[in-house]
Amino acid sequence: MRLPAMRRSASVTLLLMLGTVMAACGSSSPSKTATATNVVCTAKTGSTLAVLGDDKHLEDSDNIIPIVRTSVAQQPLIDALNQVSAALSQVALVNLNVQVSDDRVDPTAAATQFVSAHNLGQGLSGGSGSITIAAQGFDENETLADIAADVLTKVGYTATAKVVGERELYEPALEANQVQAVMDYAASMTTYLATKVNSTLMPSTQIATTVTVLKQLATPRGLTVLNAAAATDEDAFAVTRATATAYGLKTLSDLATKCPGGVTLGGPANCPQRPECQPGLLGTYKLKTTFTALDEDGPLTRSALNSGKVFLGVIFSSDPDATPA
Amino acid sequence: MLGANCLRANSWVCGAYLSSREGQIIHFTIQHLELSGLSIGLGLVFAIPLSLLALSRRWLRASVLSLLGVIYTIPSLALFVLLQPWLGVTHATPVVVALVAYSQLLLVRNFLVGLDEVPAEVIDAARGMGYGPLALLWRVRLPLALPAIFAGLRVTTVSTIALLTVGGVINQGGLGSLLFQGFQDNFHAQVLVASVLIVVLGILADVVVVGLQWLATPWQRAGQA
Amino acid sequence: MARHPLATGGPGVSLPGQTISWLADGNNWRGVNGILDLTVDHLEVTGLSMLIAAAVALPLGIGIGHRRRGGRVITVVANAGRAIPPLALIIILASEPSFGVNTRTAVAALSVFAIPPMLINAFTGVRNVDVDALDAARGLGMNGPQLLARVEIPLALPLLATGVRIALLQTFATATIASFAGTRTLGTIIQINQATNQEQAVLAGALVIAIEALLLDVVLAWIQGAVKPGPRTRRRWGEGRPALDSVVAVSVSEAA
Amino acid sequence: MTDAMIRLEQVTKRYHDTVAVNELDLAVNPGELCMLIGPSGSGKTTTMRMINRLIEPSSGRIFLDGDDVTHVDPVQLRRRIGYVIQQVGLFPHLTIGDNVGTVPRLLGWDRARIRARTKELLELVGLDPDVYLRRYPAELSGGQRQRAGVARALAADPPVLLMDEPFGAIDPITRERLQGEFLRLQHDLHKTVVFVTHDIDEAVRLGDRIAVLAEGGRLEQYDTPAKILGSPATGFVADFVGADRGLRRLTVTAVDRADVETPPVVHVADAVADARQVMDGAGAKWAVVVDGEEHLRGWIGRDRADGEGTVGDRAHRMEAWVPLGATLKQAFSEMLQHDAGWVAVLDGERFVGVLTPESLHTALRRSVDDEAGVAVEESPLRQ
Repeated sequence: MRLPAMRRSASVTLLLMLGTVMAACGSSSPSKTATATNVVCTAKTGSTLAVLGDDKHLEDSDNIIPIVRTSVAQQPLIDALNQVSAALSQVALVNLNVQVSDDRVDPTAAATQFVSAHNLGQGLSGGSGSITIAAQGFDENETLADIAADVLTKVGYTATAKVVGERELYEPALEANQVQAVMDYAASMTTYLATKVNSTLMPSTQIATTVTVLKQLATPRGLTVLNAAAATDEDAFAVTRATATAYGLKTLSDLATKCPGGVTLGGPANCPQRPECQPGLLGTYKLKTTFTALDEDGPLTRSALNSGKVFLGVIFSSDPDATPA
Repeated sequence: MLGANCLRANSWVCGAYLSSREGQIIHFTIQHLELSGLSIGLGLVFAIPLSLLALSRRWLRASVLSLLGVIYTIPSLALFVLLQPWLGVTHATPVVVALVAYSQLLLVRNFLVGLDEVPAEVIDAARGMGYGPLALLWRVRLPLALPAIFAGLRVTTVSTIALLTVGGVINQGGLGSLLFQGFQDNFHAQVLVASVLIVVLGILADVVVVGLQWLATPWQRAGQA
Repeated sequence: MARHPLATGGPGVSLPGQTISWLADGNNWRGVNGILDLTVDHLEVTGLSMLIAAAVALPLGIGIGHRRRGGRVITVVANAGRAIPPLALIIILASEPSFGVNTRTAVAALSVFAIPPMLINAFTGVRNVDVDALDAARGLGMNGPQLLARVEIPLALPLLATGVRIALLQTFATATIASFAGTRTLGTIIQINQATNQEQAVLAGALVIAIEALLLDVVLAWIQGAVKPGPRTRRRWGEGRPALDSVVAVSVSEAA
Repeated sequence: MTDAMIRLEQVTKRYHDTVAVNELDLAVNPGELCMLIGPSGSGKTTTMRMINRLIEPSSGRIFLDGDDVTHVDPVQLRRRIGYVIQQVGLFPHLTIGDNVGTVPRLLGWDRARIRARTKELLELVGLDPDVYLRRYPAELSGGQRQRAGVARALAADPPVLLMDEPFGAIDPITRERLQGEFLRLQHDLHKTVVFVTHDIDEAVRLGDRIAVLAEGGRLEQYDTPAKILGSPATGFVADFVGADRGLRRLTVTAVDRADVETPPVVHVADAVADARQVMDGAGAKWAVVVDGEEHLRGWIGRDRADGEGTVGDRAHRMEAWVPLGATLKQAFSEMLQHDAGWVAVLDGERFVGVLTPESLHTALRRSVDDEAGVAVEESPLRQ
């Protein structure tokens, strides 16, 4: 039963929306396939991840290292944070991550348990004044900041941990005295400070060298670098287990040889600017990558990897889910 | 007991989450109430002079409403971000200022609609009996405009509480921050609890405003009785 | 203009200056994360969600309005529509593995929130049709469907158009937020650059979003004017803008 | 006439090119109910609203109780003048009690005095305070709301009352009752009232004097209802008062002793034969039957007066009667209602005389001729 009038007048409303969509689809959105000069690797979907070995040591020593403003670097603070570094073995760090990320333990609870387990802050006192410890927006760093806060509180400071965000946010805050300390990552901070002052200094695979270089860069900026911990948390590059078996990938070098045409890479937005991220893959491994900005080993990266939207994903080496390929 | 099984399984409904993160939940809920309460309060404080200004001139009324309409069109995230450089990143001022700006269209327009709907004969009778202009506004026109004003307040209250959530993506959104953090940590229970709390706050606030209206307008009650 | 405490921008050049230069920079418009490309994605997501929502909301609203009953349901939908924050549903769906982080999930969430404004205004539009006009039409011998097509819908068209307009603007805004849950929209400019504190890019993105929303509003206002039956009245700026949130119109009547 | 309660001197109201009221002179004496009547656009409402300065006069002067109020503070002025309008305008958000107490509260009376005055007024207008004091306007009927409106206007006991078609929106039956009650109220309170209406019957019934205004506020005639109806000063008034103004005359002319005829009167205890003799002597077909104290007991027709017996047991009951002072209109309606050839006129219980159609007609003409001083031949009734 035709409704002439209805079709005529109501069609204007539907046309309105159709028009919006037609205009949108009509234009050609650039296809997102990789360049096809030679063998093209396509990601296989899967829910478990496999970390490709850093055989050419692209990732330098990203050991956890407390960095504080020199203005607050009194002895009680230094001793307390150095105690924390001393207690942070790789196993201890991974265990912390398992508790917080998998068992969903509250970071503050996990921190207090860690501090008492290693009776940190024992025999130390004399701290005074308030200290804000900056934390990056992911579980591990929040937990480390909580641990530092606990210990400093034991030593007498009024210490609080505060989530600030990426290094581009908390490093200037550190210099501007909006925050006073951070549990940082040696190699990454070294590279960040080097690029910030256009210095040619570079972190190395040996933590000792990296620390000396870091001190050289940090001291002039009013920052004091304390002892590095044994635990490290570098960027790690992972593919789905299915992709790893499909292409027989064990290390990043395998990937470079198996997929000369290059692969899609997903990770934190600052990866293209960080030498140990996208540039490093090209420089050290000659691996071409087309980058999609996602997040810091978060839901966006994980789902992109699992759904095959990206071939290679940047995750944390200390991430409990990341088992070697 | 650390890490009960439903937490490890990351299931959506998980009582253990409530007990393990009680402090955090309470903290963000209070922050949500504070920020939205402040925004609504300030919204009212700004709406009254703005409405009186709009009342004073015919053309003013049209331009005030269309200006507020333009602000209302700007997507919330864009306005939050646009205000940050001027109002600071590390605290919630930009979000509150934006929410206050959004609330003005509904509050001012309902204020004016309310005043328009006051019956002409009531005003004529009042003036005829010796009400001066101020007394007329305060004791006759405002009370009779209350129903429409409350209607606007109800909508503003509920939508402000919901809109604050968007602040979560820039870490200034009360329960919105808990929600977004939950997403980033892929923590299902936290995401669900934060969402449900926001909706519950919205509904409770709506009930409170309806209660206030019930108290403030006895004649409406009587009319319906 | 107070310097941004955490800004890492170059010395001397003020933030607005940087923002303008970012906008003036051609290759921020082209390329995968360029403004043009993201605008297309943004409109695609918005348009699709609107289509789905309209297919549900308009017939339902008109139907209920025609039968004059079901006002209670509409009020509940209106209140729910306001109380539930769209970001919550987007994140819940994105976190649920069965949906996952993709455009399909975002469109599902966005269309859910596009329904209330259209449903409410369609219902109100049809229900508020002048009863005398209806009696007259019945008197002339029109049956149900003819009544609907020849009288109720044409007369309800202005409010219907308002509903579509509000829903479209609301969906456009919500789509911006969806970028933080992995959907490529204009919000992606903010999401990416905020993480790396590229403040001028974030501001530029916000500016583009705001301006596009306002442009969309102007276009919609014009279309809505065209749809309105009856004499063309010259409308001053803003005068023709009906209550942007005419859900209030329903709530005013609800409350009163 | 300096002792007028309200006096308008050359009062004019101009709206840029149109003249609503044109140099109007009007004086209302204390306690007088002055009706303002005229077609729409005659400026009657504008005139009234200039008295309490809701509309500012363009020129001319207004005196209230002798003071020139043309330029005093209008807000204070209005608190000395009661104000009632057609849609009442009760404050929906206040109880009836608070509504009535509005002006006293504005004048700063203390609470107890306001409460007492409010109760008194509600009773005065026939609204039981115990029931209506705490009610809201929405819970009252149209008539009740209008009573509350009048009570509110009288609250501060103002000397002057302005009423703008107060009963215009009320159904005829209730209006009739409200008009009656208002007349009774006015009888007790003797307020000076300016009452605007477009209903000539209402003007005639209520007004002590009627001001007929024509287009542009020109005062056509300002006189008693009887005069207005009996001898309209101009064609305009005649047309306005309406063709059946003669009929309306009836409503304003009271039955007077001089109008009645004296029919044969027999006593209830008389014998029928005597009654027969009296009627035949007077050549009348009927006679009125009274008792000892001259109280009317009925009437007896000549055809029923044959045979023996007392007049009492032959008399018919007398339905059609009116009290002295009633209007000719009531006499006529009694006559028509009982289809009686004549109507008895009683003074309290005592029988005075009867009115026949003939005597009613002469009574009507008499009232016109006396007032207008016009010779019988040219009296308008002839046309």
